[in-house]
Amino acid sequence: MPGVPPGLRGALPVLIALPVVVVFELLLAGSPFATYLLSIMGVNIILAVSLNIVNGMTGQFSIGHAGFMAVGAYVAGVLSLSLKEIALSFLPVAVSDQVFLLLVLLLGGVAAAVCGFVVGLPSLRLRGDYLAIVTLGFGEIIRVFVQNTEMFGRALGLSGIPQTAGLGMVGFWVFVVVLVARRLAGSSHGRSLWAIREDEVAAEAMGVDTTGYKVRAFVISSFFAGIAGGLFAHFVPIINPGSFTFVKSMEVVVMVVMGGLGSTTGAIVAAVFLTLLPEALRSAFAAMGAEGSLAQKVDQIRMPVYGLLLVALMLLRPQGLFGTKEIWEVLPRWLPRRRKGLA
Amino acid sequence: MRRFVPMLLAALAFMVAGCEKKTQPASPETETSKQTAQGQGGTAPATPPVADTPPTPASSDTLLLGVATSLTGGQATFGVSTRNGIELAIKEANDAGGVKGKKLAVRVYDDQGKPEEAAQAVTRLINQDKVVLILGDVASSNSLAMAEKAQAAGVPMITPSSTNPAVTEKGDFIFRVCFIDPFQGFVMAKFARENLKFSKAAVLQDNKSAYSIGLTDVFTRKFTEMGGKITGVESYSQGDTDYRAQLTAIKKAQPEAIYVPGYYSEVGVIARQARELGLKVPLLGGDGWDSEKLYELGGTAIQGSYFSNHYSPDNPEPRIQKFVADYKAAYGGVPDALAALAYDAANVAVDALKKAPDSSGKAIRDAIAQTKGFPGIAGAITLDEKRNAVKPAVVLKVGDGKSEYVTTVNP
Amino acid sequence: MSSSTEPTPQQLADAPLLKAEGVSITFGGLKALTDFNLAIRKGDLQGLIGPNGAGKTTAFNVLTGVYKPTQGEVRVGGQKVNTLKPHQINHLGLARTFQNIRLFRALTALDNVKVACRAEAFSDAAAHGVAAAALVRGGVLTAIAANCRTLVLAGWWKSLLLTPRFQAEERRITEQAEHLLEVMGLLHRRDEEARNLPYGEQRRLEIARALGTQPNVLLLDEPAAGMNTREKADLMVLIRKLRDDFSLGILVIEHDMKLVMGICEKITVLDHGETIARGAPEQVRSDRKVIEAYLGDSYLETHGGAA
Amino acid sequence: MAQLLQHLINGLASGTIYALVALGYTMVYGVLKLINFAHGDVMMVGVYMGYATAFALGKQAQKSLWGVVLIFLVAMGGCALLGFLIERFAYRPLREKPRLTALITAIGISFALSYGFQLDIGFLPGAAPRAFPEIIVPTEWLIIGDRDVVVWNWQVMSLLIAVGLMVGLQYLVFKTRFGRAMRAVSYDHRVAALMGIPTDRVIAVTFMIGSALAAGAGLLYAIKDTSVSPLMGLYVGLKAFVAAVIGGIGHVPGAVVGALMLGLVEEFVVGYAASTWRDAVAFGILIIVLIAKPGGLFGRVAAEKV
Repeated sequence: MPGVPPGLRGALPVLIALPVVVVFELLLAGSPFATYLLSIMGVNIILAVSLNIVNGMTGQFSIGHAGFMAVGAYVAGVLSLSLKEIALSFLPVAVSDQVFLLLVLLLGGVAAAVCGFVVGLPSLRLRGDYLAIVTLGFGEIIRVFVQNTEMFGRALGLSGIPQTAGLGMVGFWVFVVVLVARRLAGSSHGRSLWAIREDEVAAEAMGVDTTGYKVRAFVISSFFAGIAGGLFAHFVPIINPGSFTFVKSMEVVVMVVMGGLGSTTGAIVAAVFLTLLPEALRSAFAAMGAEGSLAQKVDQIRMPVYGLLLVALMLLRPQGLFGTKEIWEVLPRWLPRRRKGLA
Repeated sequence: MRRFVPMLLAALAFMVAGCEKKTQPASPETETSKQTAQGQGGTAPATPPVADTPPTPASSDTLLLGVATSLTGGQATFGVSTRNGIELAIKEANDAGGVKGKKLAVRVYDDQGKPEEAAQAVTRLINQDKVVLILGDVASSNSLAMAEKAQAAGVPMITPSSTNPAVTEKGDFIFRVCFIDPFQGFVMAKFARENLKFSKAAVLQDNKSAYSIGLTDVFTRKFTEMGGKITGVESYSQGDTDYRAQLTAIKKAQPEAIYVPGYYSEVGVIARQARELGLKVPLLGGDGWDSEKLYELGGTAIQGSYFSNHYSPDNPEPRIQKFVADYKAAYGGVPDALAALAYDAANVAVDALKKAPDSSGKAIRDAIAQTKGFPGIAGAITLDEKRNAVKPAVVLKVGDGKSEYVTTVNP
Repeated sequence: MSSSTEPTPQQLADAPLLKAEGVSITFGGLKALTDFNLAIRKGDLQGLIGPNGAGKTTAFNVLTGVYKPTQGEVRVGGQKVNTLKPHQINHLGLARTFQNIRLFRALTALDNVKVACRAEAFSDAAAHGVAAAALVRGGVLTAIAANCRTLVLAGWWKSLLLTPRFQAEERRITEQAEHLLEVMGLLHRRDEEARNLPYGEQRRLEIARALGTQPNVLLLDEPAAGMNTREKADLMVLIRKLRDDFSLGILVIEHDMKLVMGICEKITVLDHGETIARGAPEQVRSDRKVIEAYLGDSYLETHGGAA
Repeated sequence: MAQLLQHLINGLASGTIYALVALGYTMVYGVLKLINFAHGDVMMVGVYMGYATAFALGKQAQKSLWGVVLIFLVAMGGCALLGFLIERFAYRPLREKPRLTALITAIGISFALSYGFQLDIGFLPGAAPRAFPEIIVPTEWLIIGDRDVVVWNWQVMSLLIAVGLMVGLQYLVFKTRFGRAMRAVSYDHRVAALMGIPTDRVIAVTFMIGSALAAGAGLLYAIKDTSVSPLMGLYVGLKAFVAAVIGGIGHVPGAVVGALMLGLVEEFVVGYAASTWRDAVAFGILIIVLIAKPGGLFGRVAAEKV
């Protein structure tokens, strides 16, 4: 961003983005389906981008992201259930609801971040697949815990959470996580993370506190996973353990890898694509003989097809959509190119 | 940073000071409508959006019904039965000339047994496909998710087999054609205590299914109230196939019966393993048992066990026999309770569509609410003011390849 | 960090930048390094030689904290570092290159160096010290506290808010990195991925990266390996230049006698982990033990068996 | 006391099944350093193959010895083929690529198989579980007291088979020429190729063996728990994987020990503590083991050469 006074540069994206999300929200207020789909998409983007900070940038292989999401979702959910009937006297209800939402989201995020820290600690000793399986195990433990806790609604799940998370809020957090990821990547801290991914020993020898950075990567990423969970809990009518299984974690990992490890924009594109894919298949199948007797079976075919598409995509583009690069680095030359490592 | 923290605290204090009860009443309808208003960005006015957005049918000569149920995932087998039941009902309705000269069409979406998918499917059905009415799901948590959306959009919804009371409490557009957990739990407790004269029972519940937990709670409470003793509650998770550990633990307490409020997919195997471990006492269960697969999975082991159900497929009534025959012809195999209930739900819907003056959400809702003594396969359906079906339950005894009717328990 | 052996300013002043006293390390039964002594002061340019498997690289790893010495102590800038982590030792002013090149392969040459020139290296170091120490003590809560503190101290929030100060910092880092690339004659490779650089340039990039951490002592592990005579000649000049321009103490591991003899004022000879000779090049060259150790090795070939 | 004994037996029984599946995981990982997430689903497919064969044979034949042998052969052969195809078309093209990509294809295949078999279209079985025919007529092998403790013939059988296979694998890996090739490949398949080892063939064969093992394990599993369903692979696969990691993935006896351990722990947690916490405990143990020994019980993490 040339020609922008440095003082403003920090705030500029905020100033641009906030009106955009608000406009978005107003435009789509009329069509719940689009709103819902976009919200799910937003949550997936947050998950993918945040997981990318650990898996992509730091090269630590974590597959327990759904666990952190669950923590955020349930903490935030329980909190706003208890705050449901309360409003701020000096604000209109709608606004005060948003204030509370922001509050519980943050709390949920912090709770998830603490868990992230606890899970991050093993990463000081474990490598590769062993770390992976530990994160997976953690995710499952969280699920079992929720399933056995009366407060969390056990198997039935938690319903009646005020549906206060509009597109605006989701969009805002999407924007925040992307901003954080990009600026991290551009900062010396981000470079330290890259360094750890590339060669831990060398990084350590060059004065990078590898253990510290790894843990902090976990903390940040799980914080946003928690936020994603919190948002999820505030526009999906009911959250139950079935939504946070390791299959969910896998979906997020798939997004990250498909986007290209370390590529924030890649993660975003992959998240968007993989969220729309099932709906697209649905439309496609509905289009061909919707009410035929086949149509009843059609919707079942989506998931197997989804699986096969994954295989095909990885075979076609093993390095992910953009490799480790960002989208503008792989776009055609005539577009103004930007140097890697600048936010 | 140093100055930042106190400021934050101050702000918090201010907010806490400013807290107060929300002014408007929290009756389900306004509550949910307000929520959706928020859901759409806190911008829409806090009035029920029911009136101002009447869903219009897909096209003039067909009425489109929406179904969302789990066709894949852990509960797929129940979803498939549900789908078949509905499909059959609609086919028959169309053969009978449809509704007011219009053909009926169903659009079935898979929710993979996940609430968020269910909500997504329903939102799509309502807003993209413009269905006039929604049927589904089996699992209560999914139905709850769907109910929220349907209620908000003012599209009536009938759940065939979600037995959790909370579902219909979501609002006045949500109906159900089956009895609810508390009643079913009570039925089996009563039967075990009074007919079978059991005084010691153990419970083996499916910890992954709210349905199973719900039944367990009621059964244990009622059974102890009636002077029985629960020797212990063990749990498994849907999808397990080895229950020996639980059964070995149960065996120690030497109960006279084991209450297994799970789904047939597990119960059959449980029975086999119980016998294998030398547990000869009968198993007791609920409508989740009902499927001909039960006899295949349970073999001789399951024989002599009892379960409460919505109907008995060998009820001589011609109406029922016809249904069973048609279903066999169409899908091969005796329809299970889920299929029967789905069939009923679909028929109630068709009936309501016939009665309703127009196909607006409100009109159909009122028509459904009128349903009285509707001759369903699974007993006559009368909807009470809570929009739940009030109907008797039957208790069946598992025999060889089929189960005999034992008794009927009225609410 | 280890507050027990906090040296007085006076000591710090006249202590050698890097000092190893009676350092030994054993893997299982094997004695990889026995009673190793070394002192490097500002402006020194020393060599560490010995036949293959003599324990040269092991010595490097002990000095830089990759291995913990089983006996003896290592002092950097007068401070005992036996228990410290490599990055903490690095913060005290000790940098190294690797025998088997260990660049951040997927990063550009510039970023490789920028990783080394960390922002506010010292508050960073301090903060990380706190976190690490807390972790060592094992208290999760203390560790959490330390971590939050680190997030603040290490200025992550600055990078997120993109404060003017942070931008200035980034600019400084970039300039510094570019300067180093220039010194090592790599500026034309600025935006190339490290893995695509030719071998010789990769070695030089490693040196540039090491310099990025603003060290007082630089350890070079076979910097000339795989270079041809011309490149080696240039390298000799370069190393001297670095020593003077950055006022470093340099310790070189090298097989090539000519190079070592050419540039080093003082040479330590290792064989089977034992120090068999130490002194000026000509002393070492004429030392019996050394010749024995090298018998039939490149040394005799290059010097026609002179003894 | 009797109860304890019964739990012990049950635990061992399920442990041995985990072990057989875990062996497959461990072999493939050892050679390819790839977590083959589709392994469990390959097992599931194998079981359905056996199921189909059993029906083709009919009630009598399927119980006869040769019938049983045939069933096992068909299932294992079929899975070997399936494994070969998966390796050839989904993994081999990605061998030189970052390992994560292969992992994703593995997940993709896992989805395709486990969801695909839930369809009730064509030959696909549909979601509902089926009762697996009693191809091995269960008979009490040992009865203590008034059926206080019962040991069944198939429990003994599967234990013997598991141990036998473990010994066999151990021999294969450490005593045979092929085993040497395997180890060479697992150490560094590029160098191995340079040494004239037909890397592709070795990996393919390893995959086929692993898949065949999975099928065998699956059949024993189906005999034990008398049912087969499309999702069985998911649950068993995950548990087996955990077992393999506990034992130190890539380490054959380790996998078996880990699996038996897991089986027993689960059994006793359910039997004596809260059955609802079974999985949590299983994973808790996994985590504790890994934090205590980052390479699993028997595996060791290769120290990086600096």
